[in-house]
Amino acid sequence: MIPLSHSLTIAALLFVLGLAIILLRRELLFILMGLEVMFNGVALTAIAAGQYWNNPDGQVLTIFLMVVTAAELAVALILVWLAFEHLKTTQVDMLTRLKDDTKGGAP
Amino acid sequence: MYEIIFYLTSAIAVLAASAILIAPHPVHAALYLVISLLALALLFFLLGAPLLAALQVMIYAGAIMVLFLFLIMVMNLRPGQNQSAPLASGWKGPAFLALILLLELLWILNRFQITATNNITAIEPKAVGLALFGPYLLVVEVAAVLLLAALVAALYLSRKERS
Amino acid sequence: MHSADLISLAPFIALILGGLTILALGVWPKPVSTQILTMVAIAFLFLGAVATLFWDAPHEVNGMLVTDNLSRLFTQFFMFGTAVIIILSSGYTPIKNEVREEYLSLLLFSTLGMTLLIASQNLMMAFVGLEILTVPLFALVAWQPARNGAIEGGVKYALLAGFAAAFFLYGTALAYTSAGTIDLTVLGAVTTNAELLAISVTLILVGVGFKLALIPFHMWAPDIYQAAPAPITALFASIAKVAALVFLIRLLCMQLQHIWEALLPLIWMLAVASMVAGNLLALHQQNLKRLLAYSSIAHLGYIFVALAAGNSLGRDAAIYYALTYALMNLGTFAVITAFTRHDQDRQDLEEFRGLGRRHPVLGIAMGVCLLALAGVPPTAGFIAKLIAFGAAIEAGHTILAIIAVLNTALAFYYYLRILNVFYDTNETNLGAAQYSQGTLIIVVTITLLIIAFGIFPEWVLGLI
Amino acid sequence: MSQFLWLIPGSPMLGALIIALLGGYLKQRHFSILASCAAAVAFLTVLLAWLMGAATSQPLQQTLYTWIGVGNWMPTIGFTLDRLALVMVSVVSSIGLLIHIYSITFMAGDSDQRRYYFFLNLFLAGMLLLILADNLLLLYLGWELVGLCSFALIGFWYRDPLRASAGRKAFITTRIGDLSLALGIFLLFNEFNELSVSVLLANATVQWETGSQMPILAALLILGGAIGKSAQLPLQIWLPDAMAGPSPVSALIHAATMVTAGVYLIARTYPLFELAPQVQWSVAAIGTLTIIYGASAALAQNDIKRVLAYSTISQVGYMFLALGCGANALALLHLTTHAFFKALLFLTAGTMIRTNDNEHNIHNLGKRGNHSSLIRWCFLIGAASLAGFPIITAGFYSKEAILTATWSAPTGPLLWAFAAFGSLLTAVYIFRVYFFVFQGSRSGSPMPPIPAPMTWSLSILALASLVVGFVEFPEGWPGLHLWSDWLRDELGSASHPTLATAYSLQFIACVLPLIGIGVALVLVRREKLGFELPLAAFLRTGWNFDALYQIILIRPYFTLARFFKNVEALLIEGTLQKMTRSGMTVATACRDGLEYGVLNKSITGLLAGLRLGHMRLSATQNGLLSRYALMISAGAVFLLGYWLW
Repeated sequence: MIPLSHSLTIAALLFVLGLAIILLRRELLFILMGLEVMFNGVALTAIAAGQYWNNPDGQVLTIFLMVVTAAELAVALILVWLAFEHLKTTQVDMLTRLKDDTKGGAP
Repeated sequence: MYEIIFYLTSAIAVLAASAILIAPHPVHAALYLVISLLALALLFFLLGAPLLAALQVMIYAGAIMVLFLFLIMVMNLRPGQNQSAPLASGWKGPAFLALILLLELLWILNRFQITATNNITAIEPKAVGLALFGPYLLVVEVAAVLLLAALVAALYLSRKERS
Repeated sequence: MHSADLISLAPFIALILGGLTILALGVWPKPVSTQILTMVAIAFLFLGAVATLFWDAPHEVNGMLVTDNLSRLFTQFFMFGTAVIIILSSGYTPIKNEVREEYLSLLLFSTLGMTLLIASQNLMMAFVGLEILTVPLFALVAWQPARNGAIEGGVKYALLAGFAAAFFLYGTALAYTSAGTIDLTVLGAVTTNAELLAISVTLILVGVGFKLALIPFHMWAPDIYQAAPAPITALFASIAKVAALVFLIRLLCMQLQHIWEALLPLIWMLAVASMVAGNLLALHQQNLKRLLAYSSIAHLGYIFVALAAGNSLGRDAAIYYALTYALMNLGTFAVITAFTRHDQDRQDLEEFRGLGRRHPVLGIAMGVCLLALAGVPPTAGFIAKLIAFGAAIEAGHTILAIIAVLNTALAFYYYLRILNVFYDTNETNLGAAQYSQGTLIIVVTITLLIIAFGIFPEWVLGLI
Repeated sequence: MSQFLWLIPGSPMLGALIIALLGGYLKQRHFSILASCAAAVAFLTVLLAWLMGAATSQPLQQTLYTWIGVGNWMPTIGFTLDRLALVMVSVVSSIGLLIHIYSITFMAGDSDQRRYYFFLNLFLAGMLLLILADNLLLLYLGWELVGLCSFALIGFWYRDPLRASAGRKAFITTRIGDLSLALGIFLLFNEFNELSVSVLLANATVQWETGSQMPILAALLILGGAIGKSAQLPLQIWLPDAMAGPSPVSALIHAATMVTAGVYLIARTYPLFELAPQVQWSVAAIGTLTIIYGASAALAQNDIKRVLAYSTISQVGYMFLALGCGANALALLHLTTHAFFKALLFLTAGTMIRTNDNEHNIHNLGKRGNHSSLIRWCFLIGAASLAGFPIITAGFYSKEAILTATWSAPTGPLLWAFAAFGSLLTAVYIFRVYFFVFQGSRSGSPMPPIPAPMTWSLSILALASLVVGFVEFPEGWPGLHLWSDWLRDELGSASHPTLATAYSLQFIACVLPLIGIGVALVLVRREKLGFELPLAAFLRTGWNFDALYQIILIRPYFTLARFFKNVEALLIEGTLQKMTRSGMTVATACRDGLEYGVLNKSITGLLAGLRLGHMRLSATQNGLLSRYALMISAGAVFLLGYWLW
């Protein structure tokens, strides 16, 4: 049988992989995919724990996770598309209009 | 046999996810993501969550991936605008940070006496349904509002400028 | 479902019904005027606030939501805050024509998210509440996408909020792993695997810390403050943040007290980092909206000073500070909303030069709000800081209190800098303010409330 | 009833607020009526409390509002009306009302009545607040309000620099006491985490041992506050000068009410003093010394108001003596009778001064000899009561009781001897004034009629000065013994000497005033012939206390200041003389080095450091989404790292 810690380790791997995708890839679509991978890591944690405790709460948690992800992703994707439409880019590097003016003003 | 399938599937899920990290083209990345998600669905099934396995296939691999692909398609209609960047130049720092996080998590997860195993018993869809519409009824209702809100937001953002 | 449950749920139902009604009116065959939509929205908010008055003894609905004094106080306050945001928006020229059914219903849904979040007894409910609060904001930040920076702000916020939500959820899943439940009352009683629970709460703290814009989860804040339309910035800076904060207070100070004690050193560090870095970042900032974002970060640091005390005094202080903080920011952003030009917010401090002289009421209101932010008596900001730092001293965190006081002194510099610009004799040539009567009434009301709460702090403290 | 308690301090407060805020819409003469109405409401509420049986019931309580309720810090705005407070509010509100009414005509010609009535009402509110407060914070608020109003009213005619400086003197001197009281309150709060007076005292009696250090310190600090406000030795110097204010103010604040605040404070916290017997004894000692001091100083005064001022100091000394002997109820009785007869004396004096072109000197007042019989009789009643004329006056009953109670206190006979001597002196100095002013006076020119409000207030006060004492007949006499029994539960009771001793003491107390009147007659005759009292100059200046303070405090202070100034001048001049051009350059260089090198550098360095910090941090804010996510992850790594560490 599978020890819980093994499932959790795989889940943690997925979570960190998703995080790495977000940190390393500079394109919005990749970042969204990274988010999905992170969420899947969480889902695996919840389901493995649900099996361990033998109650359905873990699965319920995962279902809500899917719902929330879907809702969030829908809006986020549209925003990405809007960025593409209006700003003609999906590169993170190009989305840096909002930032501190480091020239520094009068003291 | 069970263990072999489990670890093999896990390996596929993780490898597919790592492939996203270095995939040059969004379409490839999306396909890797599908593989990872499907592998995960199998893991869910193996961990005794048949309902979730089915939902994973339907919602993630089905609906969400279609959204991704659709968007990629829309964007690819305009050539020249959408070269995907290779790994960003300063990748070592973030990668190192992610590695530390991973180590921390692994350390934490293996520090606790929760390694005991029971036999895998499937938690039937019925039990999940009863929980969903019993104690979690309010959350279900509220989640509906969330979907509505997302719908309204998406509708507003996606329409042409009001004249 | 019992009638008591229905009474408890009434304010939430009012918000949902309000959102639905507005959506229905929006697609009505005959066009409904914007004014009527606004009035309907405010009416439902009022209904919801009135409905909270029927809550008596603390009541738990289905193990998911608890309606007690804290929920009541902040539910009412969120209703008030949202009404303020709606009134500000309807007098705000840059998006005036865009304040229609989508905008209003999204605001109401977002408010629903806040009320659910602070009343939640279950981590799942809290998470869904948090998301209902957040998802409408993605769209509200990017309202009228053609505006400068709107889309960029929206994208940044959506992606980072998702990122933070992943941490929150991972924490939830680990909490579930530790005890097999995510019901907070049960979790509070569980003692096995307490350290794993503490770690999972740490991850939740990352998720909530993002909402609170604590250092180092703060970097989105100035960009979003700058990108969003001023009334939405007001929402971000006040009630949205306070909702997350009150959830954290309920989680740590009421439900998982043993975890709170374990987390005190972390809270201590977050407090110091937020105060110092927030104030330093604000110090020479020229963009007023960004400056206020940094000052908010510092203020959250002060609130965490109170939380670092780890006693009931600290809890009360944090609650009082949260409310005061929201009021002060609502007031400040109401003034900024009033000073808008026809197409864009004024952003640079230079664009506000001398406006306090031309518009005495707005100028005085800005003065009161800024002095309250700086913590000058007799405003509520002073009492808030007094109790917060007092709590830290009582808990023996003298060094923390000293750091906090030094930071307050540092903060004086930039608040007075703003006031100085507002009352400069040279006036900007960028034209006068454009605001509605409603905005003016809001500004005056909030200013009076800030002073009243400073003189009669018990009005708030007695409600906790 | 208890829900109306707030009206007692509230209505004068409201009156003051209306006068201050809406005064612009009112005419001069309306202020007096408005203020009097406010005082009347307070008085009627007190009356109502009596009628509703507040005298026999449990203490009434009302909590209006909790100011900041966090943790143990629960400062409430709450009132308690127990018997002690009931007596005090009755005295204060009734005399306050009478003096408001008296002021209507007294101040009629003044052009600045708005300020006058504002402060008068505010004073009344502060005094009632101080009495009714159920916690020390509120008590202190009342205490300071009273002090502020006293300052403002002493210097009411502030264009006269002497009067203005009298106000300042009073303010500064009483501040010393206030500081001590504040320290006492801090100490008590620090020890018990509690502000409520009753709870605090209960805790103190349980937790503190009699005679241990803490209660002594606390009682001493409170005593300091009481001494300042009540003008006892050695902080008495402000009261004679306080007579610069209008006469009704002197009557209300500096005779009847405010100066008794110290007595009230000690009576209120007497369990603390019982825990510190040494301090309690020093209360008695201070009281005794002050009796002699005040009475002897009064003996030589020629200004009628100054006589009364020193008399007040001396009479409050009796109250302190009673407190020091544990006879709190008797102190309160004397407080009450004193309030009436002293107010009466001040008001008659004020009327005389008014009708005689601001003449204060008793010799000149006597020479003019132009006093209506009402004034004469009123002054006589007041004087008799003050002297303790046996049987018929209120002053006799209260003072006699104190004298008798003193006997059985520690070192009682000694204290008694001083107090009895003081009592003799009292009769002498007050009848000296009476004989000077009224003996041989005959109505020459027609008197200006005394207006009705003045007549009424004087008559009521005169009546009260006679009959109030009948509530407590001396020990062993037939008649009522209401007072001590009624207050015993709250204030405890003093031990009494045996009946035989008591009778002889009472006899002496009866005889002393009569002797005093006789001595006064002789004295006046001698003085009219030009024989000065021995030591008159010394006594007239109040034992030269002002000069003493001048020498031991003020002059050294100035000398020190001058010394430093000289040192500075010498040094600089000396250095200048000796300094050669090169030396000067060196010095300048050094100074520059210090000023610019250290101070300037450190300030600019700090600013630059802050600026650099700002720049560095600001540079991180580069708008790059990945960077933002990275920071969040770094935070998570850091927070998780804490758990592994």
